[in-house]
Amino acid sequence: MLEPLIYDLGVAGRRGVKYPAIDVPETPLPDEFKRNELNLPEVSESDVVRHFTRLSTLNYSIDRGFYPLGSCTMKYNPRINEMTARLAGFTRSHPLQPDETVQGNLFLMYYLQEWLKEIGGFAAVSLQPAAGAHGELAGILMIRAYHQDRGDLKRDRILIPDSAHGTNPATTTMSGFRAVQIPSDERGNIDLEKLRDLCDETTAGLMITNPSTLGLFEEQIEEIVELVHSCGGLVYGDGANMNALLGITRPGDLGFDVMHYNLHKTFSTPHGGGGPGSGPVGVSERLAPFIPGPIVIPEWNSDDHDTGSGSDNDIPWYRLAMPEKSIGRLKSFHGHFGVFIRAYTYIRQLGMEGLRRVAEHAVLNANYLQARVSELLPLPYGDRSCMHEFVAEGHLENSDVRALDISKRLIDYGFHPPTNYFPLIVHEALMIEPTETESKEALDAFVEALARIIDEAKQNPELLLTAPHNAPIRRLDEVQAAKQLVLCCWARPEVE
Amino acid sequence: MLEPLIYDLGVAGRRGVKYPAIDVPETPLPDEFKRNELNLPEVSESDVVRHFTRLSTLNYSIDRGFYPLGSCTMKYNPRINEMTARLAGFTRSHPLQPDETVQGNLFLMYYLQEWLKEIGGFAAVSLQPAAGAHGELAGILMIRAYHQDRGDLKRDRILIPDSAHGTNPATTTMSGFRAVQIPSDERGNIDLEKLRDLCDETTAGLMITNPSTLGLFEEQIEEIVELVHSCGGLVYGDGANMNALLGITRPGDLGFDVMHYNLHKTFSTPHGGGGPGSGPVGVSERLAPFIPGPIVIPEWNSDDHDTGSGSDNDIPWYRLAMPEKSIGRLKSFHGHFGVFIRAYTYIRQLGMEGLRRVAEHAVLNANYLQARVSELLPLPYGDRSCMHEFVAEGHLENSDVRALDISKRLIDYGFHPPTNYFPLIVHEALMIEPTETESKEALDAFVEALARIIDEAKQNPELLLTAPHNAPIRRLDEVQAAKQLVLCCWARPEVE
Amino acid sequence: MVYIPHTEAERKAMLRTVGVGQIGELFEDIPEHVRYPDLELPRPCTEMEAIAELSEISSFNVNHQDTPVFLGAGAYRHYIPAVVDTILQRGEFLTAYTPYQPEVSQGTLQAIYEYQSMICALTGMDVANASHYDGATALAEAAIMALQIYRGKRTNILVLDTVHPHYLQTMKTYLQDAAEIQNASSIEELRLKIDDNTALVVVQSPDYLGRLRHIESFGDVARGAGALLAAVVNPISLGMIKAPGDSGADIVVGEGQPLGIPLSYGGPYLGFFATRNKHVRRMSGRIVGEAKDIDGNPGYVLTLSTREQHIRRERATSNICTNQGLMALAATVYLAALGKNGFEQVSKLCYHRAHYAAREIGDLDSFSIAYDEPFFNEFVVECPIAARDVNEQLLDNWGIIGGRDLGEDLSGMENHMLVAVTEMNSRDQIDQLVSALEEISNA
Amino acid sequence: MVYIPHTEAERKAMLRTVGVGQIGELFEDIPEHVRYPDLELPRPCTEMEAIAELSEISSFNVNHQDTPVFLGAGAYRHYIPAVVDTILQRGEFLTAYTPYQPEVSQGTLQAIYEYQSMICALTGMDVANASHYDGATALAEAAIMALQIYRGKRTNILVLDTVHPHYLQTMKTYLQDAAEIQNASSIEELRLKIDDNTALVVVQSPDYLGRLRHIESFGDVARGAGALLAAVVNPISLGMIKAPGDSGADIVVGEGQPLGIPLSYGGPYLGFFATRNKHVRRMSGRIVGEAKDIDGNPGYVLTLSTREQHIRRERATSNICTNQGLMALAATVYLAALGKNGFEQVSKLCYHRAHYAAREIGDLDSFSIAYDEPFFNEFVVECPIAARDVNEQLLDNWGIIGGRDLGEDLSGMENHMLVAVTEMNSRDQIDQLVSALEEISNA
Ligand SMILES: Cc1ncc(COP(=O)(O)O)c(C=O)c1O
Ligand SMILES: Cc1ncc(COP(=O)(O)O)c(C=O)c1O
Repeated sequence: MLEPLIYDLGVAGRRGVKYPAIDVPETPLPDEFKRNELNLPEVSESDVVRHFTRLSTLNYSIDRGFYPLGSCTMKYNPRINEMTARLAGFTRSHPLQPDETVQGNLFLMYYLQEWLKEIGGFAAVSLQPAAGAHGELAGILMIRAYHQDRGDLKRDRILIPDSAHGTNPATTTMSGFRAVQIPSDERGNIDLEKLRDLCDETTAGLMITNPSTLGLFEEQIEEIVELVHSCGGLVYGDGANMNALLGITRPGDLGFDVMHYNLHKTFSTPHGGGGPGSGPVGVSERLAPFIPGPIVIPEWNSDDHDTGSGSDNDIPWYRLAMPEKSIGRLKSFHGHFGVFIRAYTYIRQLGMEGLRRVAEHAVLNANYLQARVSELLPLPYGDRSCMHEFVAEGHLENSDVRALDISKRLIDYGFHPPTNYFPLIVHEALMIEPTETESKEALDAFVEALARIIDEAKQNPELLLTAPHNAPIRRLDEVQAAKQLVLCCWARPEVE
Repeated sequence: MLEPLIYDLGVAGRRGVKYPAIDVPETPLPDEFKRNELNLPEVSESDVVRHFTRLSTLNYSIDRGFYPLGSCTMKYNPRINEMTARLAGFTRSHPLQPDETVQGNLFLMYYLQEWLKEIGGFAAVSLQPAAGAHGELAGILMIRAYHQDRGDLKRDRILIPDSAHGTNPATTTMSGFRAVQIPSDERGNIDLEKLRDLCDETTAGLMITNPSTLGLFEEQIEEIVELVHSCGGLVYGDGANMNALLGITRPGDLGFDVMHYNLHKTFSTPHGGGGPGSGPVGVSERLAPFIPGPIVIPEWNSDDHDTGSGSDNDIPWYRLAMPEKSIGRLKSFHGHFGVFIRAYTYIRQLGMEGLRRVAEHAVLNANYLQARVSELLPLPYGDRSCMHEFVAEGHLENSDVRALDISKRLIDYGFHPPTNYFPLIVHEALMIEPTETESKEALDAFVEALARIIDEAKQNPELLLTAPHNAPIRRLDEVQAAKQLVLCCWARPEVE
Repeated sequence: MVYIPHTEAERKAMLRTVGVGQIGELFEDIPEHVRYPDLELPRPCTEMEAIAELSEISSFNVNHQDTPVFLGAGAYRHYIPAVVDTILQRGEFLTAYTPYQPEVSQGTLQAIYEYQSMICALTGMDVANASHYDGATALAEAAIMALQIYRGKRTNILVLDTVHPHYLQTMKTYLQDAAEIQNASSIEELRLKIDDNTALVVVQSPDYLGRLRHIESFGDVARGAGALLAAVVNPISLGMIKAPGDSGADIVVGEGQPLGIPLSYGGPYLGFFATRNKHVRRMSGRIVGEAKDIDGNPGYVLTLSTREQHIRRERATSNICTNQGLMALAATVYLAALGKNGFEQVSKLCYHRAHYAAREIGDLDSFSIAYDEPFFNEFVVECPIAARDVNEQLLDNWGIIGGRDLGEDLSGMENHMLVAVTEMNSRDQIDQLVSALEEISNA
Repeated sequence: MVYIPHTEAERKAMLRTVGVGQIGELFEDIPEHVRYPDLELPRPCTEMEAIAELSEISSFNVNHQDTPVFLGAGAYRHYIPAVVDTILQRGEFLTAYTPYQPEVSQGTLQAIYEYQSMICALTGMDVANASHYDGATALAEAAIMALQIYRGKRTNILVLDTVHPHYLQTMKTYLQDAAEIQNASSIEELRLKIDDNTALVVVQSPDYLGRLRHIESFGDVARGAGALLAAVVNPISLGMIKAPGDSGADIVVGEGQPLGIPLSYGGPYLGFFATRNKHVRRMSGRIVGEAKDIDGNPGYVLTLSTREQHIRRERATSNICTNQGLMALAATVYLAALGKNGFEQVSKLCYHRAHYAAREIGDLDSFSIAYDEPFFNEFVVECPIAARDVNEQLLDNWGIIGGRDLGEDLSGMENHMLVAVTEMNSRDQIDQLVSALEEISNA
């Protein structure tokens, strides 16, 4: 065992952090509500620090090294973000405080809305969604509300390219639509002919990721948008890959009607081992009335509010408001404010010029890596220049070695593996996204490791098939784990 | 190489944290002052985070596990201390600000002085010294000043037991005295007869560590103090071992004239891989006029100061002052204020009752460990109950294995070794101090590892002689390092 | 400050390898007329300028370090021990992605496994997932799960009307017309409305008005009609209140924010979700399970991923992907640090101090406690004037942030205020509030 | 809050093993009449109460987040990038002891080795130690080193009188009558006073009055008399000012606080110390050197420990043991994070903004700049009234913390104020100061 479970540490009766004694007359709790047992750890504060410190060292992280996990934009997470997000004035504010006591929060949210509008070329932004998939839900529900609002009730299909991320079809179903798959052509683009065939009066919209999950910019993006619009559908953009486009082009200018941002990818907020994220949605004029709320709006002619920003007429007063035909609330309160602070801090420092440099260098790094990896592995679309990422095929002629084996062996060389087996349309996909914060020497070291691994695959495939050898634990059996479910420190559910 | 040197990372021209551009008219620097070259790293912020994150994982620390380094009181360092020490009101204050703008700092320092007086039984406390050894210097200089002030100029010797820490004789010399060694008797006490012989009119004082570095309380402490006092000498207490006595007895009550505290041992502030410490000195009435300054004093009848604490007559006003016959300044400004905050936070939470429990459990843990280790290794004073630590002899009959080998092998079992080869009077000393924050199971695990190691020493001594095997690096050659000095990333001084 | 390490020389070398002359050539797939837009954004600044600006913005908020706060209504001010953020700030946890590669993610995976276990312990359920976005979305996912369990055979959801309004609104947004959502204001009304088209009954305890609900009875009614019961709970209450799993709940969800997560104006928080073994394959969200490596050593992996969107796509149980990983870690460290004893004590402090406050306020002439029912740490005060006006006076004259003005949520409740008390409200603060209210009523 | 894990049952079991009935029996060596004193200390409290109290105490200070501060005189307000404390808070660095066991301390050891290298780079010297308590004690240790190098044959120390007064006082405390300390107010006076009993000449540049001194000339005089030269420097100045090692200094010391260490009311700070190869064995303090392990792999160890107290005891070069390890790490991370470019820029910002401030203030009618000599980022302003009164008005009426009132240090200088400018003083702040001074002079 690498580290005992917290439940296996400590002893009965040991106390951790202590709290004051009850200093008011006590009130008996009616018996029927009384708890009989509380199975929580009984450990000291030192036990806690040691346990989680030791656990932490079993993780790979951006702070340790290169993390080219495609589609996840694992860029460096600036530490200044952690500082600003912890400013007491922010962390201590309660979400239901009166607006006049949280003008700082509202100011920040308002500007973040404005900046995201500007960056994506949208008419309105709502910061509410909690993550990318939540933004998708918001977006598809808005498309639904839009058609319903127009009395256009036949539209029950959302078109989705076969390279799409799983959240896209899942969102479609969740929103009450049918997902219809569009094949990709040999250049990795949406097959335009197929799309034309699928566009009709039952088409609610298209969900497109551009650059696609293949790391490619749709070469006929304008035709695609035009096709969808002309059959009465709307275009949803999955903004997970926005890192490639910052300051380079704006989805709104390309005709997208709605797109979610991933603040936890593009805008440098940390992933925290799985979250929290934040998935604001930007929309075109026609969807603006439908965005989820509350959003922040400024008011100029307030009179009697006393606020830190003064009651000067030039200085607006910010308040929360529910847009006119909003699809409603997507969660309690007002979105992941703590993540907004980090994104604000980031955008504030970079400005337009910095954002553009981000996209340029993300794309430069990916193309450099693509050029070098092309000498080692098959690249299904290697003839095109990629955007911020690219996909290689992790297999070799006459070899049992698969993408997963290459990935596990990369661990032994001190790298986090690329994304495996996604997108589904590439055989043995290895999806590689270096991000702009990686240096040339980091990329070179990765290529060198990959070259050695491919050599090993030829000389000694067993080394890959049984990798990793140099990790806290050997290869884990996920299939057996799903059969023999053990999901809790003590409960032992029946075997399937 | 475990991790490249920071100078071997990055490339020429790479930039880290950026600063604003010059926004004022520039002024040329006269040529004669101009620098021609600045050899600093050129790395990105991400390079920095990764480098130091990876380096950190090569360290053992209290946060990882048991650290029974004798004489160092490696207790758990509460995280609340790190939070209070970082409160902006404290960290932002400049040491030369007017007193009326730093009443919070002065309040905290005043109470820490008062509490340390109370805990040690002293008439006055100065917080100035930066560490234990600095406190010793302060103490011995006060003894010197005291005698000189009385015109008693013959006293040029300080008596020091042979078990003393190296700082004691070193301090003595630094202070212009001669160090005279007193032998210990077979029970680990100061040899009273020898002491009697050495006490005369040239004796400036005695430096004593009680409990001694053997972990033993001096059985004739009152006679010892009486002997020294009656020949006109003063008694200096090395307070490194104060953890054993908190709330149990007060050195001042035992007649000590001066003692330094180690806030970075007894009072839970972290050691930071070598510092900072803080070594306040407490003194008896007769030394009070000599303490190093500035110290904080309260004043009740201030009239026109406007301060956070109000101008109420009940609330004192705090200011810095230099005691009457002070030995003077030991450093710039007012001591290690950041460490004071941590110690204040700790004492404030524990109170008398908590401090006493600390000493009780530190001593209980040490005795428990001593009892269990006594079955494994020779204990020179195993017939006595120890205080907060004890010393074992790290050797085995008919074996080449030495204390150092046992220590290095303990590393393989996940423990930090005890202190080696100190005190000097114990053959192959292994000085073991568990501290009160360790649990019984931690102590048991340590004993179990030690038992296995001693078994290995018999079966397979090579395993110990070449240990560690399970550390970031194998055993390092310190002798060769001192011969072939390489002290800087690029300079290569001549070989000796 | 841009976090890009490239020097001019490196850029050139890389472009050469790529085979283009300038970076711009890499963007030629993008229609030229929309390339390089001019963005109206503030001019770039350095880190030291950014921190100064953000500090200033944060100072526009009324800072309530010393301000007594009696506002709850779904988010609570609790003490967060220093160890919690110490662990959260470790880069190994903070800057890792979702643990897709278990061999280099055992830290995150084991922590989530421990989190799941603690949620099971608190709720008295068999299995818990790795988190949802917040309490409201966890409830929405519970509704979807119930509908899926009945595969379209039952399409009604019956919600007790004192469920948090945001939760109800969120559920409506999620479900659209996939289900009919009906309200019931009492167990009697529930009995009348429930039928064999009811998939799920939703009850909250303590409810939005702070009252403890008798989950068992609701469970009986639900079970009687063949429906499931989802209970929404405040985790802090579970330090002393009976586990909903022991009262017959089939699904337990709630807002995990009180477990060591700062208020931060509403997020990021933590939705917890637990259910019975038999429903595990219908539960959405990530789940960590025990596994063995090829040497037989135990470890942890993400499991049952065939339920999830990246495998099952349009037939997935939910679209959730990124969840609240770090917040779940915060809750895990919080619960471990407090332990059984500390957690019980926090629960008791909230309970007893709230009851003290209620008694004292109830004793005032013009204020009364609206419901004479058992509660945990929140209760409704009926005020002589509008709650909004009470709050304004409390803030302006006493520097106190009062309770939730229920007029904002429920029509006709303009004179009602929902007061929350936690361990952060000292007896002194409570006494201050009482004096302030007394003065307000006398004015 | 007491950090003791023992339960009653464990305590009993342990006492049984020890063979005593109660813990008290373990203290029987202590004279009974002084056992268990009653200590007058505050009653114990919990973490949440302690943090509240400490926050309150900190709020008694005038907080100058936005307050312009022009106070320097040995401690400076510089921007500390967020990465610095991120690294310092890692438990592996924070909670380790001095790296006595190199095999489990390579993190600390390599970081110190890098620190030593950076100090060598900045100062232009060959070797640096692992730190002293602060700049003042580093200078005192330099004096002791010089005396030891001359083994009693030279016992005078000549100090230029614009060395920081605290440094001079500290040196006096350390040396007592081991040496005669003489002052010189100029190079001419130095030439007159130096003789073959002079072991060391001490010069500070920028000096206490902010002026850049011509270290080379002082070095020539010292060398001419066979004495050593110690230079005290502000490390930030070394981003643009010639390295003292290139100007003939034999020892370079200084206060490392400006390198990423918060003001914290005076400590803990960082004394840096560098010298020439030939003196390395006389240098006090810990030193890290390269080593090889038994497999020949490179690593780092504490070296030359035979100089130190734990080996050489009464014949040690110094009694120093615990030093400023974590502060040295702060400086290392700071210098790495800024790098060559950033560090140069900070240095330039300080220099140019200070000169701008001096020009603007010098242009005021009733204020003047006291010395027409090159300076770095600090300069002396002659005021029309007492500096103390100027400061009081600046604070009360403009919320500005003014410069050091030199009357506190030097008699006859009551009307002089030492003004420090760093990158934290924006041009706006400087303009504010200038306007404030103008108004004061008009009043
Ligand atoms: C292309 C794409 N779309 C959508 C998502 C979902 O985003 P989130 O995980 O923030 O819900 C992801 C995240 O992995 C993604 O890569
Ligand atoms: C017994 C004893 N005395 C003195 C000291 C010196 O204390 P410091 O390291 O704080 O200078 C130590 C520290 O190791 C010690 O153990």
